[in-house]
Amino acid sequence: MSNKCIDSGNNAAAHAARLAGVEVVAAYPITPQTPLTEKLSEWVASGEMDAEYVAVESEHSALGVCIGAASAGVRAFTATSANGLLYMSEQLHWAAGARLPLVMCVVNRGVGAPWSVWNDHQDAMSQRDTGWIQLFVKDHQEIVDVTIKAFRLAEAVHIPVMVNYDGYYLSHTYMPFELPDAEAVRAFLPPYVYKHALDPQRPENLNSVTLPDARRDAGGVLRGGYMDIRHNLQQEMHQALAVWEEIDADYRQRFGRGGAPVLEAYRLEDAEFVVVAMGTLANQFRDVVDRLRQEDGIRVGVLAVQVYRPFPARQLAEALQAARGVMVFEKGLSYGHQGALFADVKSALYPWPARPVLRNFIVGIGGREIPTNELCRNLKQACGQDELPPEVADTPNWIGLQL
Amino acid sequence: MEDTTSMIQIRWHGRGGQGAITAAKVVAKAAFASGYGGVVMAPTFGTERRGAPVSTSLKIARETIHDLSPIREPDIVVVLDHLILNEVDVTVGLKPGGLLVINSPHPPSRHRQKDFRVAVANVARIGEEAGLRKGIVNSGIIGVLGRASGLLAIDRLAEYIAEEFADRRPEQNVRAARLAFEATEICEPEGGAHA
Amino acid sequence: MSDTPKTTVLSLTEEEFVHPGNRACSGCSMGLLYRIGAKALGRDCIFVVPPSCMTVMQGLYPVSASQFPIFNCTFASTAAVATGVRAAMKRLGRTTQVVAWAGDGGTSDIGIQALSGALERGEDIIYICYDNEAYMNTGVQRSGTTPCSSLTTTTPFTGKAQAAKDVPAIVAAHNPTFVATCSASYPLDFHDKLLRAKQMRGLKYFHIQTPCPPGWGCEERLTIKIGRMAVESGLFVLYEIENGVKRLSEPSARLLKKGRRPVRDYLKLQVRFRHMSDEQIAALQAQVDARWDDYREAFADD
Amino acid sequence: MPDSRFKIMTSAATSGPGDAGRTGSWRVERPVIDYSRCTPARTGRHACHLCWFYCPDVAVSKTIEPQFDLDYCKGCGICAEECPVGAITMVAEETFAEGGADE
Repeated sequence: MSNKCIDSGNNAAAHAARLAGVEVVAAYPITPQTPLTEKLSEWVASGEMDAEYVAVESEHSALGVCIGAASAGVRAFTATSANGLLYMSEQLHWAAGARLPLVMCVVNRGVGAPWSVWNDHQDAMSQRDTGWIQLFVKDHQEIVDVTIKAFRLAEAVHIPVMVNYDGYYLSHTYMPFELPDAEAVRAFLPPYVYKHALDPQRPENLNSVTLPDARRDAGGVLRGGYMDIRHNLQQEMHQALAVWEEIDADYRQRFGRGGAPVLEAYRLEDAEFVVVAMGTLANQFRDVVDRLRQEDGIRVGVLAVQVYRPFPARQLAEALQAARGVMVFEKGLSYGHQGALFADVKSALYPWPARPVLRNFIVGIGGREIPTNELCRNLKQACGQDELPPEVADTPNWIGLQL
Repeated sequence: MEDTTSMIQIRWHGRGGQGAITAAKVVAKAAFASGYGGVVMAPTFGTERRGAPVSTSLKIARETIHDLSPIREPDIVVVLDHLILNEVDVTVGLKPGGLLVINSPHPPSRHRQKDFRVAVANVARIGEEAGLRKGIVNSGIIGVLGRASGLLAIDRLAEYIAEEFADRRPEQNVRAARLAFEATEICEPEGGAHA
Repeated sequence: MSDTPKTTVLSLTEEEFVHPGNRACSGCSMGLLYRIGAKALGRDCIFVVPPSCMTVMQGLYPVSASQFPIFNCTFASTAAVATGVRAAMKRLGRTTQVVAWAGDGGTSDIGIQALSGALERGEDIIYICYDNEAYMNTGVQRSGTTPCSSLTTTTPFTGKAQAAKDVPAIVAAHNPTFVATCSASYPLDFHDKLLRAKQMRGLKYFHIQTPCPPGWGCEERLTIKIGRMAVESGLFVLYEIENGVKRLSEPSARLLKKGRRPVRDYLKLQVRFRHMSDEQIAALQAQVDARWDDYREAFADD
Repeated sequence: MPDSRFKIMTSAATSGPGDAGRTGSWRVERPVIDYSRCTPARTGRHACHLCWFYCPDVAVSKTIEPQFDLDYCKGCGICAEECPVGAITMVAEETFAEGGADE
């Protein structure tokens, strides 16, 4: 039995965590994440969810509790936003280095200072090198499906997974979505296992000081040093993409949804120009693309990046080989350089023969409204500018500045 | 029922704590149950404070809605408290011929608009008559919206009011909506009714 | 006070949980503390350890010098990670004891927020702070518990100007199940307090003075003696607080009746206090005397 | 459930002695025990065993004639200091022909 409902994105995420059989939840309030973990605490208190809810004193501790629980062999979950994510930063690296199969929802929000509670992607962008798998979703149905699949991915590859969704645009917005049946989710998601679970019967000393060089263990077997361990993380991050596709295929077979887990193309078949974007912005561009095709006859499509780390460079380059122009629209940047996604797209295309014209647009920083009309106007203009000087083409355009 | 291909955009104005979000949610659920596949209800993005004017947007369409940006050109504006009219320009962006729904103790003529249809009922008084605590207006205003827009059947709306208020006087809330539905008075634009 | 029979050196188990050949400094009293504490804790426990001398002592990958499962965590998150491990044990239906083992910097400075949170929630863990009175693992920098006048690499020449934080009092203000101060020089007192703590629910906090030969500038062979002098002089007081009632532990309680050793005896064996003037030492002695005057009133019935 | 295609390398250390090698090589002075003065050895009964008790390095046995594990004894001298009858003396390593423990 499945269940259709209309609810907020935060509640959709809460349902996903509950359906995934999370047993330990630890969280600290931060807008716009708060209603998600409030809902979980409510279910734990009412007995609808059989789990431990730990109301911690900081985000650093929230992930700390999850790290402890996951290391001891129990499925754990937390969620945060913006400065909360940054306060966890050290723990993010730790969880990835310890190869803990954690899942966390990040409800994306601009980072202070100045304070902003509104949406952009700077929080997640700034944590892209922590060794977490970073997924971006576009609507409530994806929040549910991707979060459930994320647990299976994290546990299969022993790499923590961050499910990103746009603050307010999704977190506080009510939309229809379908909840999968609890039994079916249980069949899809095997019981939690951490390979090195803390156990007095089989004592191991986890994350101890590791030397630059390989060294023999108590039994005489040569074990890798720090660099070897980190190299393995890098390799297996890349291998995780194929596993993610397998998991998505299995989910699709069971629940009938999915099919584009890494990159999602919209009207790309004959597209001369392609917009690359993440999160709800990619969905908004469907309307833009429809309009430009209908009103101006411009053959344009959208490529939504669903997996930001590991970066699907090869798949992206293949998808963009036929394009004449690629416009990357994003809600975050590497200050002093350009859009982080743009730089990634550019580097993904470099080794390939066909190199489309590339443009970068920065939108919606700190919740600045992104009118569809403005997107249409800028995209249309960009589609007619093949011959810009390189330094101009390579400079990000900020859309919607008011001063 | 109105044009089924385009999107209907409803902006709700109330005060923090007054229940505009809940009312919009009820209408969203009723619309979804009535076959609208695209329903997006988004409260004002930001830091809400009790008593301060807030707005909520509700988009309804036959197909999935991809544009989640706030409503700029609503078809319908719903005002839960007529005093907000003094503080906020609630009709900003309202399409010509659009509908303005107001909870007001005054006769509709007091709220007559040049370009918009105005639907009025004294929802606050009706709510008390229906057995609700003073100041509960969000169930009643749904009745006014239902009557004036013809968007959704009152029975369907009543069903979702009963569900939403299951643990908060469901019968009285449904009664308030039905009474307000009946009491709704409509004032056509000064410039005459648009198509 | 306690029904548990007192453990003696003869009755203490011979089973060891720490391997020889570990990286503790020669004469490290923390090594001794860990070794004897482990005997009280027994095999069914999990350690959570932030960066500290303990990290190094417990072994460098891939060798562990300990026979316990250990989670090495980030510096600030000891009590939070222990909370998570404990929550997991509860979910798994196991009674495994969760033991946080942190240094004074990891407890009194960077870790105090997480500790305070765990205390407020009443987490069912044992938290052990071994206090060697400075950041010894990074080379003797001042910490919140470094005593006044003590030389460290960040309080050179004249020593620390401020008094040490009273961490057990901060902990006690949270009203946890059990607070105990111990000394590495009285391992059986620690051992038996641990045995009792194991029977209690809630957070059990241990604050243990742990003499450190390189950090304190004392002879390795004197480590145990110096810790004993700290107690015998009344400078470091051994006590316990159970259900809000504070009692002096036996090594300190006996000082109520018999004379205390001058603090000078303790200070003069350590390079870190060598610069102290007679006036400073006299002032410290006066402070200790005043404290014990209070104790004589407070614990008159003990 | 971990995917068998993944190695999942972490720093997960297993238990064993001598993480720091044969730490006996750290020693400058070696404990030497005079069994004619040692209480358990002299009386043939378990008695003080403070040398075993206070050793931070698990390098003294709890036996009637206490034995030192010179492979690992770091030579701190706590045992000599704590012996209630002064049966243990710390003797400079260079006086031993064979030298200390080898590394």
